[in-house]
Amino acid sequence: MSATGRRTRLRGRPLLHTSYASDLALFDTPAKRTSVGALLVLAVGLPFLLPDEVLQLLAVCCVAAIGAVGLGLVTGYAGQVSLGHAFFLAIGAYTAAAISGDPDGRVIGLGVTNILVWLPAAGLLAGLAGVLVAPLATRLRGLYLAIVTLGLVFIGQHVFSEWSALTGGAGVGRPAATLEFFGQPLAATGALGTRDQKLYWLMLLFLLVFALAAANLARSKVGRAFTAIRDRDIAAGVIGVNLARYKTIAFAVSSAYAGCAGALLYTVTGFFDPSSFSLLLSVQYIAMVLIGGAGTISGAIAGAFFITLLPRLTREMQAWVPFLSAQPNEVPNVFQVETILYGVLIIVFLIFEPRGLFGIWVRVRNYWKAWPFSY
Amino acid sequence: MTLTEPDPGTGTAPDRRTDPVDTDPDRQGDPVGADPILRFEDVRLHFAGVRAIDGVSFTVGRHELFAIIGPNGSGKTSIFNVLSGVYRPQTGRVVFDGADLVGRRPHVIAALGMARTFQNVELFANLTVLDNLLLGRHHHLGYGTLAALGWLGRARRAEIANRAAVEEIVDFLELERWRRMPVGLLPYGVQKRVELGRALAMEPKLLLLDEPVAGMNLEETEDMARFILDIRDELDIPIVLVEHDMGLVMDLADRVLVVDFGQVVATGNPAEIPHHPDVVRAYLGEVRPR
Amino acid sequence: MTELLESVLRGLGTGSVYALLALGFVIIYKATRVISFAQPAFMLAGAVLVTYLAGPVGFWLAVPVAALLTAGLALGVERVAVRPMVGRPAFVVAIITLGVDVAVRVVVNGFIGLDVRHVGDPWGLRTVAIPGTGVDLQQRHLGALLATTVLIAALFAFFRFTRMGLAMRAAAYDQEAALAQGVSVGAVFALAWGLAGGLAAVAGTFAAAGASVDAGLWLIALTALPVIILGGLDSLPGAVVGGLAVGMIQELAATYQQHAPWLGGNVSVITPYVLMLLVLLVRPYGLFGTREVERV
Amino acid sequence: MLQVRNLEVVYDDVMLVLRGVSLAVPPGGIVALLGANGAGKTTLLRAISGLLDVHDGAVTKGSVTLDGDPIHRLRPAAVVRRGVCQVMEGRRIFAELTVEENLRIGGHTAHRQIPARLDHVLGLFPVLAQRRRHTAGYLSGGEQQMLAMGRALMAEPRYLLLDEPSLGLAPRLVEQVRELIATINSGGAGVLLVEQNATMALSLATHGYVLETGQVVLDKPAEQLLADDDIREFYLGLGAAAGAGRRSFRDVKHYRRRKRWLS
Amino acid sequence: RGGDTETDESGLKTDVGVASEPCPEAVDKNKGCIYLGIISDLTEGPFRALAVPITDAQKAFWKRVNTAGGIGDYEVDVTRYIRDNKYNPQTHNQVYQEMKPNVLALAQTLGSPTTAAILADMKASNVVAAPAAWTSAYAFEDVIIESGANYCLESMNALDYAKEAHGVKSVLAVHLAGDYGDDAAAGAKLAAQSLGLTFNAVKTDSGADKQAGAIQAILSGRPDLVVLTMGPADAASIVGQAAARGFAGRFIGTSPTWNPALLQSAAAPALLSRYEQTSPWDSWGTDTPGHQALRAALGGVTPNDGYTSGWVWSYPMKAALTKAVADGDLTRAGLLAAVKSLTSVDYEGMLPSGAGNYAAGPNDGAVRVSAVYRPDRAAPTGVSQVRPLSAGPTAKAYALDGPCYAKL
Ligand SMILES: Nc1ncnc2c1ncn2[C@@H]1O[C@H](COP(=O)(O)OP(=O)(O)OP(=O)(O)O)[C@@H](O)[C@H]1O
Ligand SMILES: Nc1ncnc2c1ncn2[C@@H]1O[C@H](COP(=O)(O)OP(=O)(O)OP(=O)(O)O)[C@@H](O)[C@H]1O
Ligand SMILES: CC(C)C[C@H](N)C(=O)O
Ligand SMILES: [Mg+2]
Ligand SMILES: [Mg+2]
Repeated sequence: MSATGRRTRLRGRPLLHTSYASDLALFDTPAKRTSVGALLVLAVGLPFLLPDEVLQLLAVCCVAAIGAVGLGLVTGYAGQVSLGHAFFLAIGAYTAAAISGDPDGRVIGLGVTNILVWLPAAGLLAGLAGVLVAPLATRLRGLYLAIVTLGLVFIGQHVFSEWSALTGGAGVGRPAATLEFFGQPLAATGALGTRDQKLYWLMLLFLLVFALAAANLARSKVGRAFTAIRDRDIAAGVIGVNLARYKTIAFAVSSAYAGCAGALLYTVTGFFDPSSFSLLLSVQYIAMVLIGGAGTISGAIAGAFFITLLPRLTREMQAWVPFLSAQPNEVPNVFQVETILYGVLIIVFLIFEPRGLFGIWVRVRNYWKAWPFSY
Repeated sequence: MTLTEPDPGTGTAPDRRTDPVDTDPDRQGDPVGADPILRFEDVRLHFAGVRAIDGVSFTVGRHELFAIIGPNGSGKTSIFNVLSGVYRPQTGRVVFDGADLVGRRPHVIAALGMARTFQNVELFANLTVLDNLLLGRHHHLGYGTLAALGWLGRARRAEIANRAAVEEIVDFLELERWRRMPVGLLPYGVQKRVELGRALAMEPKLLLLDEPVAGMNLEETEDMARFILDIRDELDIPIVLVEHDMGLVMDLADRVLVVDFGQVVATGNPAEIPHHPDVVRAYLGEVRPR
Repeated sequence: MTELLESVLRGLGTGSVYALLALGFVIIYKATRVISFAQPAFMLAGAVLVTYLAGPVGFWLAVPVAALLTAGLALGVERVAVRPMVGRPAFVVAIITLGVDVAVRVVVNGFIGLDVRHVGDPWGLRTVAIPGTGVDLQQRHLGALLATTVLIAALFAFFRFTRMGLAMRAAAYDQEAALAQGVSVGAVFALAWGLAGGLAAVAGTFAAAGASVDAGLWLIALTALPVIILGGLDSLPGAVVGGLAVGMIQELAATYQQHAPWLGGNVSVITPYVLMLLVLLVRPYGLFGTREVERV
Repeated sequence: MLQVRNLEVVYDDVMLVLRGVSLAVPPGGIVALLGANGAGKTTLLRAISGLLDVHDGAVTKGSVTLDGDPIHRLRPAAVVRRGVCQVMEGRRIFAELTVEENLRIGGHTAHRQIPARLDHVLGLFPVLAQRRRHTAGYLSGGEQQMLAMGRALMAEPRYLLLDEPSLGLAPRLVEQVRELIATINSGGAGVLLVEQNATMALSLATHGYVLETGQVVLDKPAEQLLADDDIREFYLGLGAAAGAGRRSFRDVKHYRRRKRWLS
Repeated sequence: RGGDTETDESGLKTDVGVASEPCPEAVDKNKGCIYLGIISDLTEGPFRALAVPITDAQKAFWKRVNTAGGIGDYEVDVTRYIRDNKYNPQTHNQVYQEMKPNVLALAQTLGSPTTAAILADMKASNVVAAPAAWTSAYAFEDVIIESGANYCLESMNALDYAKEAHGVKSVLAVHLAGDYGDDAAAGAKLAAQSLGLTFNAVKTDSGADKQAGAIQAILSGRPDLVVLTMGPADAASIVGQAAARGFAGRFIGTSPTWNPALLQSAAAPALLSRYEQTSPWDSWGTDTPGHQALRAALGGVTPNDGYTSGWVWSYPMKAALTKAVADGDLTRAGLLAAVKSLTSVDYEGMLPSGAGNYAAGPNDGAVRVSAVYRPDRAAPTGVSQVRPLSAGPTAKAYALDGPCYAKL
């Protein structure tokens, strides 16, 4: 964020901006800055409050959020509905795993374990794949594009499960990339903390970097061009937005995000198999973007946390629904309810708050702004 | 009044004020001049079975306010669509400031300096007035995607400079009150004005206005008339105006082109056009201009 | 030659299942501009209902009853989960239908229980020989083809000769404008979902005939997605042609894939998607789809 | 008699847009409703035709009655069946359907009479007859407006609600629309005409209302409105003095007299 | 962060997953509780028809153990931490992480790819697990206490049997991908080599719409024997279709390929006439003390060999826990040490004596016997025995020197 211009801000007049720079700042009011700051402190401090197992899950949330932010750029901002996110996640995951993999293992590995090599490579390769897909987006609209990108997932799954030299094959899988930085493991239990604590901090850091970059993009001319294409593409062209170019940029950036997310995602569990990159995964990412509130970065992040934590929550709910059987052979049992809840919560959410988690936030905020004069 | 700030994004924004305004040829005498901004030459545009434009030719001078009128479906909007690259005509030439436009894509034409408004408001309804105007300046921002991701010096400076440029337009069109409102929530008349602002933000060499006062009440129409005159007189941007409000056309235009069934019916100055028998028959009917 | 003919006929058999499913997708799309990802669940539900009903009432009665019940289920789902979303972005509604799919399938899976179930069809794996050709045709494929033909004829007549067809399309393009013309958009939606549910049930039955009903049956319904894109999202003839074409090409791919082992086993699973991509490169609105009108 | 009594409409549970509007359209009469953009004219029409739901709007007070029966709680289809038909602002034709299909939809509630009415409407609009099998979305703006009106006529309404029918029409067509409204009206249908083009509207109407920010501020027979100073200045663009001619847009001042009814 | 070693009154060392409070469903409220986790395929995955009875049987098994006095001063709970993996490695890992702080070991980890996703962590944290899978790689993992002949050895036995009984000369292995299918196919390949049969393999995927390629391969290759390694529905569709289209050879399915419901399918005639099934242990109706106890503990259920399997897989865990308590160390490390020192497990006759020798190393400890069954409508689980548990010459001679699947 900009430092210049902020000093010129007059105290006590939060909405008065005396320079365009401060007006353009990401967090342009003291209230926003305070709350974001507080949230950050809390996020960084969590490892001292939560058990490792939860931290691991939160690390997954952070990575998923990177992927969701990426999808949010192409789908939420640029309006190009993509069901192909799983495909790009896969490209990133396999690029990273192959580069950092053990050269003598069961599957392809180049043995370059430095994250500085495999993470950018994963982003780059996935981004390139996005560029290749982009021409489709310039020809197709709406649901046609959605189903065609879905086709990518199916074709990708076929290729990945056949190409066992790279992927280990369906039902086998391979180890994920190694979290190493110039030979130093980035997450290993040691004096400074457990593996999961470090993992969480690391992923949180990545999330912050990626989210910040996305927020920058969104407020730049690129982000505006995305929105223009989404809302009215003909008019966008007439005022000077190169449609083909910006759709390509949208897919490239989004896929690069997906690639990085894919590369990091499985380092948490250390293992993945080609069946992971299914329709379901794509759908989960779309759900993250929609539930969070399409067209906002923070919404995508919130959605990612929600969807990733949801199975965990529904499992916890087993305890609160006493009349249900925990016997898998009885109907209805908790395991069925867990899955049903997953579906139902998505439905309920979208029906009652179509603007997503972000919409809820806006409502709450507006309520307090208007208080005590609500309505 | 200056609309152009030195553009930090490109540094090479074409400056149309190199054209000295003082050497303006007498408007009544030769409105087109030796070097017209636009030549539309024998353009034909057919859709399966419909001849939207059927051999239309005209030229627009560098300081002209040129109006096109004609019955509904006579091809006025289609002419605009050809000009801005939305439609590609089957035959004919369109020369704009020395460049042939046929076959160029809309964003390329926009970068050449052609700006337009639309018959049905085509604003980005979810964006604020400021964002809509900033979008008009899209091709004046020269930084790339990577710079945008980092919001590094270049991108930041370019954005700040463009904000300043946009504020000029806000002032000019008296949009202060609505700057931060999503345009979808604004009254129709204001939306039309924002759309005009977006076109102005492009710093065009030629402005195309498609029915700028349709659906407006008298008051809003008067405001719009004022802005159109100011653009022409103060900013010295030539304008092509399509409008059904005869009062407005006759009061403002330097020359009027009348089309019907995609063909030219008549060209002339506002004083003579309303009395042209073909125009009366095809277009005006028995009503007198209001 | 026999091999070729036999695989084409098999392809038409599975293709007609796809066609029925695709018709359901297209009908819902035409009425609501939404792709209903709940179709797979309805297909499974229909097939499971048949497995329960075939015993007591016999296969021939079980199918129409199951189709009706599934149509009822679809109506209910529409009313509860989709109707409140009228006017919201199509994609959000699509995701809702995904949620419905997940939830309904879990319930239906509960009824499948642990064993595989059977629809009790009269054909099994028996074949009929086409006289003079040496070509064997499986009875179930013949049955599917006939049933599909009858249903499609009935549907087309319905859309052709009733004003409901037009009302459906109008409602799809502009719900408010349709309302203003006196079209009951709710009824249109309900009808579309009901029809689609019924078709899915029949499709499910034929997909399971000669095989079995298990939780994985729904995956077949996904093949209808490339089919509808291929045919054109809003084209009923497109759904039929696309379905048959995809069925045939899939079966041909399976028959001749051994000549291209490098493509991996089961290329037939992805041929619909490859075919879809190829067709779309040439025709962005599928074979028969309507071009979206865009004017400024 | 189509009657609106003390109507209040709220959007999104919060935005009060109509604040007690009353108005009456006698059978066979033409009533003009004037008012600035955003005054609530369209909202009023929606309240009558039952389309508020679609916009998250609701009638919170007052009533709309047709020959004494309340209709503001009915579904749009029921309202149409009772003979009240709205031509929406912005044409809203079905772009992907053909001209004829658009017209057929208009006859949805009375499908047996469709063939006869189709002939009737195509007779009224020869342009549409020519373009019968064309895709409606590619018609020009004026052609689409005719289609929208023709579509409403397919239901043979007793009351026709027209929302800015002259919007974007060429002068000759405005004149045609004017005549058309007169023809429709002479066929017995009552017309509620929402217009920005006050000249046209008042030349047709027997009675006029002026709506400002959700309230009726003027309510007079048409001749009296034509003579009203404010109407002359703000709606007709004429000099305040009776008989004064039209002022030129070149001469518009940058300051304005305040409207009397707002002060 | 959990896992601190404690010592109870009797001097037993414990760390994770062992509580001095009684189990939630304790038989004897005075005893402590050992928590074991179960991760299984309970709702959506391809093996749920097997997984649910497996899980049920395990619950019954441990209930019987508790009723019989538990393990030392403890009872065993396997009901509190049951989680669904949906046969998805990521989910498997997640629920594993979730239950890990609360359980001593895993009474069940179902599936090969899923278990592979947690194996590294299990090894790092000394978490012992009974698998629900028969991959040959488990012989090489100390933390996994497998039972019965692995897929590889089982298909060797299948080929030995087929050559002897039917005189087959050519074999086609149709198998799912992965450590499960590949392992069986590799066994078939090794056996074919040593028996001098022609061999081919074709990979297939799970799903009714995904068998076309396999069927075509059978029809064009026309082998004497097809060895099937996949889920029951897939097997039925392959057998039925191939027969309907004129294939006349025989089929043998390896372990979890059978399901009694297949006898109602359209493929039933083909199955009855030319399908056989191998199995690492005897089916539900067999007369051994173990089988009797199984039937007694699960009175009233529809017989299914998923129950049998769940039951058999539990014995080694019981033996290991007993041993660890006897050694005075019920920590995770203690349990692992107990496993490593186990030389035999009492399977109550369900497996031959000597089975469960984890101390002996992969090759010497491997169980090599399989039984052969054929479909039979009269039998409780739809199959009746053709050949009792025995090891064929190939399996006997084979030196298990690494996971078989690597040799496909
Ligand atoms: N994309 C298109 N496809 C087919 N026909 C088209 C298309 N665009 C325009 N037309 C046809 O071309 C003719 C001219 O249309 P155009 O929109 O240019 O008229 P216009 O003069 O702007 O009318 P109006 O004053 O009503 O806006 C019309 O008949 C219209 O139907
Ligand atoms: N769906 C809606 N939700 C919220 N507010 C609305 C909605 N529709 C209209 N409004 C608001 O209600 C007010 C009246 O709108 P309405 O469309 O009825 O005005 P109008 O007189 O028809 O204007 P115009 O001349 O522009 O058509 C406006 O301020 C508008 O912003
Ligand atoms: C018992 C079965 C569910 C195990 C499965 N076949 C696997 O190895 O993955
Ligand atoms: Mg036009
Ligand atoms: Mg209005």
